[in-house]
Amino acid sequence: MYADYAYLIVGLPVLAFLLCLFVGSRLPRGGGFLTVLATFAGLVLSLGIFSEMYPDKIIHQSMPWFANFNVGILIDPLALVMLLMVTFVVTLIHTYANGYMNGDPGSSRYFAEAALFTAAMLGLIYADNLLQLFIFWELVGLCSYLLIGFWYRKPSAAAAAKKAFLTTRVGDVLFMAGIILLYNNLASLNIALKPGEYLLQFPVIYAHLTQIPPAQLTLIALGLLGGAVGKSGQFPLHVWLPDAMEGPTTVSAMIHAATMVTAGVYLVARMFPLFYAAPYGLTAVAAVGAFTALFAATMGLTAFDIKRVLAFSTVSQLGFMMAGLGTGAAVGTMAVGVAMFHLIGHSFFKALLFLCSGSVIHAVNTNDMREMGGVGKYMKWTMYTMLIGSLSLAGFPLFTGFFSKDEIIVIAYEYGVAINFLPYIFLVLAAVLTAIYTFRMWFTVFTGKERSDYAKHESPSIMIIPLVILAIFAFGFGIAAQGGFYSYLDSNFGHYDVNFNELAVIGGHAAEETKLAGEPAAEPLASEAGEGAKAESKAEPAEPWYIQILPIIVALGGILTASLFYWDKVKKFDPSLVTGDKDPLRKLLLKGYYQHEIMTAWFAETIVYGSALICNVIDIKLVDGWLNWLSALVMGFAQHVRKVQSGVVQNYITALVLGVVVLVVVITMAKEVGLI
Amino acid sequence: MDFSHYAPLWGEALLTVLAVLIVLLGSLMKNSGKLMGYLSAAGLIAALGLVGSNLMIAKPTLFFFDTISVDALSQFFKVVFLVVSLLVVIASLSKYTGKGADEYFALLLFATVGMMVVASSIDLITLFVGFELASLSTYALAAFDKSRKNLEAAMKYFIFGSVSSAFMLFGFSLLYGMAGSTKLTVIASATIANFGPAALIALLFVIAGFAFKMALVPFHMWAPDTYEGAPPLVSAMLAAGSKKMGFAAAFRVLLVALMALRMEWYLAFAILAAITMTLGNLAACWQNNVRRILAYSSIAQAGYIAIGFVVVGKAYGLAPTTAFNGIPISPAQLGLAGALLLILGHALMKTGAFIGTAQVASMVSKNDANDPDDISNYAGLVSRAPVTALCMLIFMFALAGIPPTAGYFGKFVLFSSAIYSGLVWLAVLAILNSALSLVYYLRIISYMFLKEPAGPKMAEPKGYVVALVLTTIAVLYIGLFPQAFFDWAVQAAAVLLPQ
Amino acid sequence: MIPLELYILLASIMFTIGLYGLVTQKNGVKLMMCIELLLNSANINLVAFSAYQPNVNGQVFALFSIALAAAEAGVGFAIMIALYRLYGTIDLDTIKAMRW
Amino acid sequence: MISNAISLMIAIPLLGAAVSFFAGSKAKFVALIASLIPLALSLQMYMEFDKTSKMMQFVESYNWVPSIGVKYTVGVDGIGFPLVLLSTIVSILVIIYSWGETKKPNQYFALLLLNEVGVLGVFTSLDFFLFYIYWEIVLIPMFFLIGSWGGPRRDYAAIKFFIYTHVASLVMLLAIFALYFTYQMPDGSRTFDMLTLLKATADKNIFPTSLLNIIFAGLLLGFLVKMPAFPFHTWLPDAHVEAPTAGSVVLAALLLKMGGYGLFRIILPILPHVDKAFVTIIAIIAVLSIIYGAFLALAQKDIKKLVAYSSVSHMGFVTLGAVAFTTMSIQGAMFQQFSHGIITCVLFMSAGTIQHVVGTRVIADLGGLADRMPKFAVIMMAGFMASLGLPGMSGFVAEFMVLTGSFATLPTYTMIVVFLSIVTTAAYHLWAMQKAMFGPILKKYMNVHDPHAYELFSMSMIIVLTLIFGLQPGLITGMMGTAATQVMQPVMTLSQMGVI
Repeated sequence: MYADYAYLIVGLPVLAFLLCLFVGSRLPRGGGFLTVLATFAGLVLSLGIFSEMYPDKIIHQSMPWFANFNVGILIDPLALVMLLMVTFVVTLIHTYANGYMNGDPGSSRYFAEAALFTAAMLGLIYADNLLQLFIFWELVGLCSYLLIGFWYRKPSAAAAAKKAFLTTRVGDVLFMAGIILLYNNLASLNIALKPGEYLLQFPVIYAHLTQIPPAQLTLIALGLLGGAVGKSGQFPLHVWLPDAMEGPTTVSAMIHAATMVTAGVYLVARMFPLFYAAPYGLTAVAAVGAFTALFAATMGLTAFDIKRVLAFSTVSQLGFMMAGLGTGAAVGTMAVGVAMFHLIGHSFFKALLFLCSGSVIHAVNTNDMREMGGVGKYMKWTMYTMLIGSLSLAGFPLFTGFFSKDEIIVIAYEYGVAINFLPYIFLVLAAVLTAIYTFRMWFTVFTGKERSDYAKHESPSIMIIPLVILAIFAFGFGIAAQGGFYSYLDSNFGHYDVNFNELAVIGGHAAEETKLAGEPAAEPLASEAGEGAKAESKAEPAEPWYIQILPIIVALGGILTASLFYWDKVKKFDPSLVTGDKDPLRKLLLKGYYQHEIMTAWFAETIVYGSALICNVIDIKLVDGWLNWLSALVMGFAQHVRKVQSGVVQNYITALVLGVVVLVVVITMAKEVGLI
Repeated sequence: MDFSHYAPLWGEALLTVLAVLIVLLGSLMKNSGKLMGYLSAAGLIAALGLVGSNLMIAKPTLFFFDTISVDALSQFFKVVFLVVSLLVVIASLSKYTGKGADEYFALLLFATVGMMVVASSIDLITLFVGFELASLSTYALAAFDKSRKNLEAAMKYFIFGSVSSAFMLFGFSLLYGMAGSTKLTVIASATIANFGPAALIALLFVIAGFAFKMALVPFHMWAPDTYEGAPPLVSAMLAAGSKKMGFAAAFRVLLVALMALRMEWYLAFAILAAITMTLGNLAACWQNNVRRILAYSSIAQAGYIAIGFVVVGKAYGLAPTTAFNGIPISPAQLGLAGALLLILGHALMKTGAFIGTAQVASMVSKNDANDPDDISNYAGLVSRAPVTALCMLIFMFALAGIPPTAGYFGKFVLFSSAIYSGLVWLAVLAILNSALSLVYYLRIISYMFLKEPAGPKMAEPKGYVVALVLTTIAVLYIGLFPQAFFDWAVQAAAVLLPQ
Repeated sequence: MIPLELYILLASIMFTIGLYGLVTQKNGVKLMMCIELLLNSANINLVAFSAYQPNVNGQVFALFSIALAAAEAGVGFAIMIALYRLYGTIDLDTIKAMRW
Repeated sequence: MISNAISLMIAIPLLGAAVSFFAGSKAKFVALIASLIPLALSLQMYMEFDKTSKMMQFVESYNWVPSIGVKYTVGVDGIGFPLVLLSTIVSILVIIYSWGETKKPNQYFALLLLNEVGVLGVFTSLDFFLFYIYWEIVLIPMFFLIGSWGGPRRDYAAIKFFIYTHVASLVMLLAIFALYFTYQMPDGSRTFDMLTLLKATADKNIFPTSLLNIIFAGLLLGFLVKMPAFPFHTWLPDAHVEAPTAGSVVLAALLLKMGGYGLFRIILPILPHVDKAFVTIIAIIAVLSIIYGAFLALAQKDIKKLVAYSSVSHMGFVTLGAVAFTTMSIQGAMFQQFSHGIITCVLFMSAGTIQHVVGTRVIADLGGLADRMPKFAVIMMAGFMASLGLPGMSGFVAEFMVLTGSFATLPTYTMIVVFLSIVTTAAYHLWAMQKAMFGPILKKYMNVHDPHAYELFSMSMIIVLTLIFGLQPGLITGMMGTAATQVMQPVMTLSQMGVI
């Protein structure tokens, strides 16, 4: 019965949005509680639906929209785990925000936009067709734009908002191109659609992948990947994410860590069969992901703004997820489970970290870590919850991050065995750096002596409670959920008419065919629960022991290194050994590889705006110019013509006579040449 | 003795008698200007009634030893002339009231009679007499207010006019010499084409004579100066009336008597039309005197109308490929009909426009503007004299050929006939020209409506207003309900171009 | 009797002289005279032709045109006198206030 | 079922124009009523409109000038009716928006009504003669709106607008003549009946391709100039920059649509029978308009000029969709007409409001207005988002349909558009928003405030419309779809429809 109210999961936040927008300013705390309630209701509904559906049911409702498109709700395991995660995390963050945004004049606007965001995000998740997904995808982008620019009086905030919108827009263009391509390919198949079926619905897409020419599939896959890259801040479209930290910290936690940025990963997971079928589709995903993971991590090492550190780490972690999906080329659908697991886990501890940093910033009133330090003495709760988050992120054994991230490294190794070791190497290095920058941050903030005088008090409990809850999940989720999660996710594509063996052939995974053959994960209708688990257990022995323990070493080593640099108690080295702007390399890191200079200053402002100016000149001088030129010519000629009228009557007579003579001559000649 | 069979000509008779009467009365009773005005207005209305009573006359009826023919064509032109001079008279009621008004109205009536005679004469002698009657009276009218400008205008008009009528007469004499008769039909049947150069000379001399009245470049030189200098209402008469007389005569002589020389005058008019419309529009662009602008615009319009000759010359004898409402109409007929429609339309628009200028002049000259017709006096006219401004607006758009007006419909039919007979180049040229003409029409309009008023609100004299409103209504009516007029024009055309 | 060509020649010569005068002369009265030349050359034509024609239309036409020429002269001189009153001259090429 | 609904709808504003001209300061009430009735009529028509029939509906046909085969024939189908709806809606909103007009209000509102008459006439005429008359009449009110309520260079702009578009219409007229004199009814007579002539163009014996090409080019020019499409667009920015706000709104929202309407009603039925090179040419023109227009907008300093060029860019989608000639693309192009019609209103109204509240339109001089004009900021933001094609608003649906549909037949061009235009479009919108609205409020604007209620009202009304048609495009795409399929089949004459 919950399923019948699935639409409310989006409907209630929309309601909250409208209420906050129009009457919010008259409500206490800008009507924040409405947003919380709406989201919490969503959580309850999702749980109810989960209880109904688990283990092997899906919900699919659909109604026609316009032309040959529809709107619909599709809740399968993949969507459901996202729903649960988003509603849960966002509820907590909204609660936190009630404290954090308290007293801000625009708080009603904040909660309105936040509610709208929630609605859009949830709609994105359980859209049943690509167009609808795209629409919510864009709405999410809009909300991100609005919330980044929430403090619009700050020019930097306005600029960051614009940058975010435009950069993601670049990705969206590719996404849209992919959709157009996909639609036209499907349309050209003249599929006989059953009632209630529409071309862009995921089941329909899955079912007809085999009939689309592989080359087209690759193009489509690249298009969609482009969208994902833009939204999930993957290289080279990651530039907007660090700047996005201009928004309130809750926004960073909600949109730019836990939920929105994961939409890209979700999209790839959602379209996994397509990527799987497309030659080089998953390879591209793996490449982008692995590279971004390392690339972003290096930048995380040097940033001084605590939120930027977290932003870079988010980018890096999203890279992990992408890479995880990419390895699907080797391990089949199992990759989806692994990547999604890291996605969920990451959303817990990254949200936690952000909220903690927010709580710190709330007290210290600056983002700059160089002005913090020793905060731990005054903010115990914050310190320990953040410690849990950091350990989890660093992948400390038994913490969530350990299970999720390291599982990705493991399957990356399998990918290496099967295809190519580069992603594996990149990810391992990234993992080391992750541990380092995480604890660099933690030590710098909480240990040592105060480097500036700030309000020395703990944040209000309405902010602390969410931290604690999140901390629990950041620690326990891994242990609790791993096995069941994998099996549940593995069953996902079993609900649809999709044949991974054929897809593997199309996608050129024939090489791994032998390897995959034994894996139920790659078999059609691998729907029974536990199949995935079997796949797991089968996959495990594939790695030698050192691969198994390497992640642990990596995590511990990273933390140790960080402490040697930044923990005053055991300090051995001066941070300026690695940071600062003395030599090009360190400068390069500090400046984040000059990406801002290249993307904004050079490309946007010079190339694009310059060509616009050139167009303008052309338009004025040429396209419009010839008109003015012509009129000037005619008018000038007219000026001469009227001078013929001399005003002397004798001349008039002359003209008369000449007229007659000329006519006589002309006509006679015309007759001569036989013109008439 | 029974004159009843002269019934179709009572209109002319009435006006002649009335004119003489007015002169007599005028000499007897002093400052009876108003009375004269009303008398002549009444006379014109009556004449209009008489002419209208046998408008759709079936077959031509001939009078006076076959020198005068009353047929659809002649009636068409007579109606045009009568309407024009009626409007002028109405307008004049509020200008010519005092001493000398009797002469003014008498001359006006004589001119009208002259034109009517020309319209229906099918003999060179009567044609020449009518022509001169009209010319002489208008010479006098042009100088009527005896201001410096008047006299200069009259002088130029007179010299140029008499020279060109001399040309015409010489041409007539040659025609007579070649054909041995002055009857158009006889000349047509005579084989004058054999005389070669002489025939060509005769033709061009005749054309020169008519082209002077039609004001086709290069026989137009007098027109701008005269239209600018003469009393405004007289300019109206000249531009709208006597110009059309030129066309009436030209249609008769060329299409009946000189059809044998078709190719020659086809070429001649092709050249004249092209040059005329272009030069007229170009020269109008830079003028600051509104009446001069209108003068050049009416030269350009003459160029458009002359397309009618070209079409006829080109397409004469082509079988009709089109049945309009069941009646087959040949390209030539359509061209002539188009020319007639534009003549009708232009007569009205130009009368209106010149009456408008007359009114403005009369209003501003009270606060002695040095040149009452200068365009600066038209600034913000809409708030100074709303009715005048609105009517002028309609006339300007009509002259520019913006629908739904008489001007538009005339051009519509005429240009379409050009396409119909394959004269695409001419149609395109005409189209471009009417686009160019917008430059100065819009200039006047933007002065009247968009500029700040040049002075306080002004009282608008009754007579002018009545005339203007009547004209406006007519212009719009023809534009909105052209059906009857089209049929009428076609019937008139069929007189000269029977199937 | 005298051949027709000579009449036509005479007429043409008169006509040309008239035109020449019109184009070259300044004085209004002279211009009037030239116009008379033009008209009369035409009259000569008419009369001469009618002598060689069965009918007398030409002579009738000539009479009409003479009468009209007289009237024309009347109007013309009236204008000239008025001009002289206002301008103090009848050199027509000096009267060009209206042009362009 | 109202009889003669269309004639009534056209007659009432005409009457209203006459009345309000003499109504002095009361003119605005007259105008409101005189534009309310047509709106009511068109909504009534919407109710009665049969969205699935290929027939012309609400047809009225009377003899007018039988001698030359001119009839007074009006009627609407899926092509014309949405635009009729648009015209009535926009007209009344514009009148409400300019409620505070104090300079010669009687003329002002009379002209607005006259304009409504013109566009309604164009969208409903089914006789070339009638069509052309309305086509020309529309120029007049716009000329005066620009010329007497416009900015500093209004004379230049007004005259340029008038002559430029008039020349194009004259060329179109020549083409109409050619159609008229080439096709002959069975009884040997001629007709100006639009559908009959269009149907005849399919017959190679009557219209040899060589001739039809010329005719087609003439008609095409007439419409492309009106659209306006590159390279005939240069009259538009001048006209817009100088025009008063209401003038700009009407110009962009209604007058440009006449060009698009011409494409669907007249060009597309002929397109299959002319030289295939035309498809390429038009496609190139469309793509250039879209991209070039977007880049130009990016370069503008004046926010109104920016919006003007954005219209060029958006109307390019109409051309593209039309020439792509697939059901979906045509449907999308029609919807783009409608959607751009409403969206552009709010853009120009925003520009106008900024102009009269702040006193300048130069983007560089603005800043932080959101601080003082929160309501207005929200509306303007919504408008700009709609214009840059944000999903959930009508603009996106239209552009998505155009692009998806066009890809089937013109893949390369479509992809060029997708890659070059979308981001650029977003860029100039956001840039303008950011510079004008966000950032710290400038000292000199400390005392500006939200505009009058009536301005906000009409703007928010439009936003609501964009949302409605963005979330439920089916309201109107249905009839468009029918029309689109109809456009791709041979034309049906009225007699075949059995309506006369």
